[in-house]
Amino acid sequence: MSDLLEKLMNCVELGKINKVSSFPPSLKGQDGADELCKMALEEGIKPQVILNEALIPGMSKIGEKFSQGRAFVPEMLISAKAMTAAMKHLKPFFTSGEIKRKGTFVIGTVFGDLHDIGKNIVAMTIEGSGWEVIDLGVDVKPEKFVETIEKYPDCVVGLSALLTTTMANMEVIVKEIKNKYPDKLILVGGAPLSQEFCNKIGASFYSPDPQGAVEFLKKVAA
Amino acid sequence: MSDLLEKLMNCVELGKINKVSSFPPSLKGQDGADELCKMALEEGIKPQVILNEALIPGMSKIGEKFSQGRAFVPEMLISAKAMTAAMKHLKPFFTSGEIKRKGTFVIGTVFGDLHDIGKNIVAMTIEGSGWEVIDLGVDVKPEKFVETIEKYPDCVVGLSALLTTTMANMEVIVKEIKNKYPDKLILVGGAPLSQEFCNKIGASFYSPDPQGAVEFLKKVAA
Amino acid sequence: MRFNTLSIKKSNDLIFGYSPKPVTTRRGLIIGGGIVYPELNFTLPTMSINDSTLTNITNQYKEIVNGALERALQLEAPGLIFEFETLLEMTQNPQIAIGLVKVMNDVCEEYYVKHGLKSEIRLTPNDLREFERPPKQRTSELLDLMIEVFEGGLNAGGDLLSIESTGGKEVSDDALMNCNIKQLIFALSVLGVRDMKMLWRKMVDICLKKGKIPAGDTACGFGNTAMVLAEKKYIPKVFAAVVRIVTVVRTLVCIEEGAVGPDKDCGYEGVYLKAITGIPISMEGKTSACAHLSPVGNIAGACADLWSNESVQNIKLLSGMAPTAYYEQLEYDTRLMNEAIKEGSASILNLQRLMVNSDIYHDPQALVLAPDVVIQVAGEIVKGKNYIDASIRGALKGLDIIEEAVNSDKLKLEDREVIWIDSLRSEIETIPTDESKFVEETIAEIGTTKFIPAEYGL
Amino acid sequence: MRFNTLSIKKSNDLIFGYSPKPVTTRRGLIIGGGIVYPELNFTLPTMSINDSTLTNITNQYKEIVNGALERALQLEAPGLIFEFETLLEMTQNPQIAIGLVKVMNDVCEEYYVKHGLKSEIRLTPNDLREFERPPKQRTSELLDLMIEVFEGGLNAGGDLLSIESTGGKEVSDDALMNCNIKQLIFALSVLGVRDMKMLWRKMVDICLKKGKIPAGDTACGFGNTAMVLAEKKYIPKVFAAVVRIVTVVRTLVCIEEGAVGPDKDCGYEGVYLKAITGIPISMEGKTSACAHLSPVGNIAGACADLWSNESVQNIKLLSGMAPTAYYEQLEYDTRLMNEAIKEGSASILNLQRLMVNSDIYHDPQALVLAPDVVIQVAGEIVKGKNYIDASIRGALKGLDIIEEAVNSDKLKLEDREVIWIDSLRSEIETIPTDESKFVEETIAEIGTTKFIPAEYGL
Ligand code: B12
Ligand code: B12
Repeated sequence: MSDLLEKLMNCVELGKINKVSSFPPSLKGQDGADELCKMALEEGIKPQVILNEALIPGMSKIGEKFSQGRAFVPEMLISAKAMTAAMKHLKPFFTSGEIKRKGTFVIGTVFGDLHDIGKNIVAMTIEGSGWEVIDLGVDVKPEKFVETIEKYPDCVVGLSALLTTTMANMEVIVKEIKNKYPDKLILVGGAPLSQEFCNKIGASFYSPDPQGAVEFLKKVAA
Repeated sequence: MSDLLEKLMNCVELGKINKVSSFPPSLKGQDGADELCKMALEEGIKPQVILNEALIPGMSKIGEKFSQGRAFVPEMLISAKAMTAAMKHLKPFFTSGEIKRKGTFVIGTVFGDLHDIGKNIVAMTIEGSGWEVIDLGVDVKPEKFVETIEKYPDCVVGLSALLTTTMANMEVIVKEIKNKYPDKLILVGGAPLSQEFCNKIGASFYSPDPQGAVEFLKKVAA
Repeated sequence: MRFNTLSIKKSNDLIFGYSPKPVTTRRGLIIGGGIVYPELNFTLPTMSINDSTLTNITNQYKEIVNGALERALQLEAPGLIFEFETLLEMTQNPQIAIGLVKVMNDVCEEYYVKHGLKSEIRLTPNDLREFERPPKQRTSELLDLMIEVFEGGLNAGGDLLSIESTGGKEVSDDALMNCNIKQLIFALSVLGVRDMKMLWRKMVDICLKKGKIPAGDTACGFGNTAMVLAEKKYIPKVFAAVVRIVTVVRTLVCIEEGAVGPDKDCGYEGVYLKAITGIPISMEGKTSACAHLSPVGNIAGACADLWSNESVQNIKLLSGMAPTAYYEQLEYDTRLMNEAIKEGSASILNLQRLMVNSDIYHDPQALVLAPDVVIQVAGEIVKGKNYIDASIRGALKGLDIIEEAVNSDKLKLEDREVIWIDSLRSEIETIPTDESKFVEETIAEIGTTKFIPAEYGL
Repeated sequence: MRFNTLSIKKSNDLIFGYSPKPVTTRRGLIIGGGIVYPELNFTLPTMSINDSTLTNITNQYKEIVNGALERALQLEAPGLIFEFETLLEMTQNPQIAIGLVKVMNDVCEEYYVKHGLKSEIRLTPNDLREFERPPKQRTSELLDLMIEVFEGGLNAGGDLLSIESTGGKEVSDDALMNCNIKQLIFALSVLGVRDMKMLWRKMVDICLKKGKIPAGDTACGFGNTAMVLAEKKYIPKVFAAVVRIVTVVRTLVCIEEGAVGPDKDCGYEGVYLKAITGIPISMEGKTSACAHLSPVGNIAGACADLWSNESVQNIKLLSGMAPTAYYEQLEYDTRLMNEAIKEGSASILNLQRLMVNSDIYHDPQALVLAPDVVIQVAGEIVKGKNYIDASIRGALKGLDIIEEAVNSDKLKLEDREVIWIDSLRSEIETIPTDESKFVEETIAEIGTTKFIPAEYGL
């Protein structure tokens, strides 16, 4: 790997956004993801290569550390910010179609439920793994999901619920989606769920953690 | 009510089997269920009347006390013995068809399960309420239930299970019975069960205690 | 700030079972008067709440109360509290919540009349306002529904009124995930405090009118969220410990407005409130492992007047329904404390010392619940010239104590935890104690899309 | 009877955490050596056991052990025991039981190697023989399956071997329902004792050959059945208390045959065994409310070396899986005891006194677990010239103590309970201490359709 890409990957992993950002102290004054990404493009490295070999690996490193309990959420958030700073430079190439994301993931907390911390972590992790993420927020009605799927027909859907009473709402949403899109892949998660419940409501996949969802999506994209 | 029938009822409730039995101390030396039932018949009281107005009410009194936590099982058992002593005299009338039980109740603990204390209490309580009880014991396979139903086509069936793993066997038994006898009434009970589980396996009725089963059977017989 | 001295000045007086200002309920439970009572919490198993399930739901709540009271009778218990925390649909449809209070209170009354067994219902409607984003804390129509439940529920037999109010949560959620202590303090000691004043004034009024007990609030959505995230290793424990201290200042406001306790479970700021104001409190510890794991299983009981399980679904365990089993566990926990109380203060302090030492140096979140730490930190809090200052003082004092414990090798923390002590301290030191300045700074940072200043009187 | 004096002579020496003969496990847990460890018990949720569910089952057991060990690590726990009590199908198909032991032990080993966290598996195959009625205790082929599980399970990583053996249960079941104390004593101190001798000789041999620990038995099917029936008010508590004492004599036999402890949970005779023989014991109390309610929530812990939850299904609670939550509760319970141990014997006795006083006068079943009562009653038991005599002496002494407590108004019992004291006493006094005479009398009473004398060497 080019030295530049390796540095860029490190910046994403460690959350070094740009030259002026003070975090992490060890990289103070050095170039950040922002500058390094720009340079990489200027050196003629293909945007797709930058994405696949620096940005995604950087996020997946921090994601792995996180899932092993060796990194905190704020560290992951700052990595995500560094990645965003780099992505800014890649934006034109997404628009032109020169590079592509792995797919689109639509996620939301089901209606009646306001818990979104877990959902946000899942969204962030999946985004970091190279997917476009459409976050519908909390208290999301079935219609909203269906509308969004209309816009992104190839998307994979994720539902989150934290209450034993709103788990039941997942079933409603799965039904309404499957009504229109019988083959739609629907991931479900949230503390009170179980594999059994996932089977019962006819969802496609259950994972107790974001890492499981990422693994599943890897297979889908492959 | 005649004085005699009232005395007989008391003997059943208090567990006074016969003249020589020493329990309860307060009735020492007096006539018991055995003697009083014989006398009642000799006085020309109809067997059906003896059954309905002395024996069953006696048992149901102790049963009620028991279900309110005011009588112990051994007291109920001794009442059952007193009732049996009286029933001995009524036997010929059952054979001749002059009197009838309310129905036949077939009960057993499902295969894989040896817990029978609860089942025995249920059997005893239902017997005391005027039903003929066929107790198939523990670890009972589906075939055994089906065979028994063949013999007693009008029976109501009761299943007991105490293990979370043998609860599942109830479903098998219910299925096999309903296969041949789609309308068969099947009661289920046992500590780990719930109304929800009863619904799920398609049983007819769930009760957490013997009293509930007796109430249900009352309606069935009416 | 109304309180500027401590009601309990020595840590030896900060004990379980006794509070300087006991509260007597309608059926005669004296909370904080020398007996620790169980407070049983419960919720529905997986199911929907709608017309077709309402009978089932009603039966479940009835059975839960029945099951616990029957067991209480068998265990010869002195009494207990049921906390009824409404679920969303119950507050949205006040008649449901009110109907359930009535059903449960009827059972309580029956056991009281028949057997002299004393029990009460703590009514805790959920705070609906957070359903709108940004929330309209003052102008939302959802507030009317909540008030309907307060009033109707108390009429129907609730005796204690509580809530886990959520003013400021729209800011704190992100602050927690980013471990942004400045925004967290803003959420709690500016937005939270202002919302508490408005809401609790109303709640206290309603209670006074009806002769009911305005019990107290808890910053569950802040403090316990932080704790659960720390248990999952998502955020540093050091941060969660500081958050816990900052919740104190916010929740104190309900007492300033007239709440008299027992303060609610689902948070651990109660022990600070007890030290500062003298009201009795409900705490939860090991026996709330049904609801969440925690690093404060024993130490949380050190100063409890009620002892709670936070929440358990109405599902079957091998022994019977889970709420009955958990009631039994709470009863035995409190029996142990009550035996110590019978023996007198030396015995109370003996048992308390074991509870404290059990957890104190396993986690900074436990450390800040130790009675002598509480007295020190609370002493700093009451010196605050306003709520922000109080939060800053408490947080800094807490950090000092944590640092000292680390330096003296009593508290072992990973390096990636330790570095947060300094960085939190330096962040906190930049907070202006002047409210309008703090507001201005924060709005400059996060804008006003997340929260509506006017809804907090800003 | 091998034991005719007490190993622990003073009630002050009968305490939690210490036993005269500690047991050291392979990974270095010293049970009875100054730390009380949790013993986590667990079972499957509602499901069938067959080929199609085997992967699922394996995963569940793996996750249970993983979940508890992960939490133990977070709580900085000194160690724990997992009791794996096989379900019917697992013993009928030894490969299933053995496979599950291996899977679980692998996880234990991983945490031991990676983190130094010590845990062990207590293997408790269920007694299959009761599946035949009348059971063929000695000649049944089911015994071979059990032995296969003993041997294979120990090879696969089990370190402690236990069982809840059921010799005599075919007689005791009816005896319990009829409250027939003579038949109950026959079931336990004739049939039970004889079966224990035969079975435990085999089990001890297997353990010695493999360098494993023959831990102990428990009369759950007798004592806890009586307790559960008494909790439901089906039989008198006084009767259940006496049954508990009689179970001591039966279970003692496993130690005579070479079992060294920790004796099993699921019964409470352990505390007597500890007093008589000095082995460490596992006890269960309030934190086994998931498995059954009980009148001995705190007092059961007074002399525990392991502290168990008896059993909980692997179902979801709000916090996570129930076994993890229960592990956490056990951990905090034992932390409290271990803090007292760190402070020394005065502190142990202080905490023990609270545990004892909490329950002692609420129920005769609690009374007979109080350390000083245990010393008195155990002292009578060891005077017995044979097992029957020992049972009679113990039972009568227990009745005297119960009566005294009633007369002195400390123990309040309903009249319908009190009358059983006299009637049990007079029944017991008619029992011949000569075994053959007792056998003859009992066979005359109940015949030999229920049990086969030859299967007990009679
Ligand atoms: C934080 C919290 C809140 C906060 C929510 C803040 C927020 N913005 O989310 C506040 C205070 C607002 C709140 C409110 C309420 N809460 Co709340 N809350 C919690 C708490 C303490 C932590 C939840 C959490 O964030 N966990 C951390 C995250 C990271 O974990 P997670 O959500 O499980 O997500 C992970 C996985 O599940 C998975 N995942 C999640 N979603 C998805 C989706 C997919 C597709 C995949 C693959 C994976 C996945 O990945 C995530 C990362 O690892 C829990 C307690 C607990 N033990 O969990 C109670 C809890 C969930 N709440 C509870 C209750 C009752 C409520 C209220 C009803 C209280 C009330 N009466 O007002 C309200 C409900 C409001 C509503 N209608 O939603 C109960 C639920 C009980 C029940 N019956 O189900 C709990 C269990 C507390 C308790 N012990 O009683 N709560
Ligand atoms: C006594 C007992 C035994 C005795 C049984 C003696 C006997 N002859 O029945 C013995 C020792 C043999 C035993 C063995 C086992 N047991 Co067991 N046992 C118990 C215990 C302590 C009490 C059960 C009891 O009798 N209760 C009293 C009766 C009166 O109540 P009941 O059965 O619930 O019945 C009432 C109602 O349910 C209802 N009812 C019952 N049946 C029916 C039917 C109908 C139609 C109706 C309407 C109503 C109804 O009315 C009854 C009267 O009110 C329970 C603990 C507990 N908490 O319940 C464990 C328990 C049930 N056993 C358990 C286990 C694990 C076992 C074993 C597998 C242990 C082992 N590893 O060897 C074996 C299984 C053997 C087998 N395959 O069956 C577990 C079950 C766990 C699980 N996964 O489900 C329990 C819960 C213990 C525990 N806490 O772990 N056990």
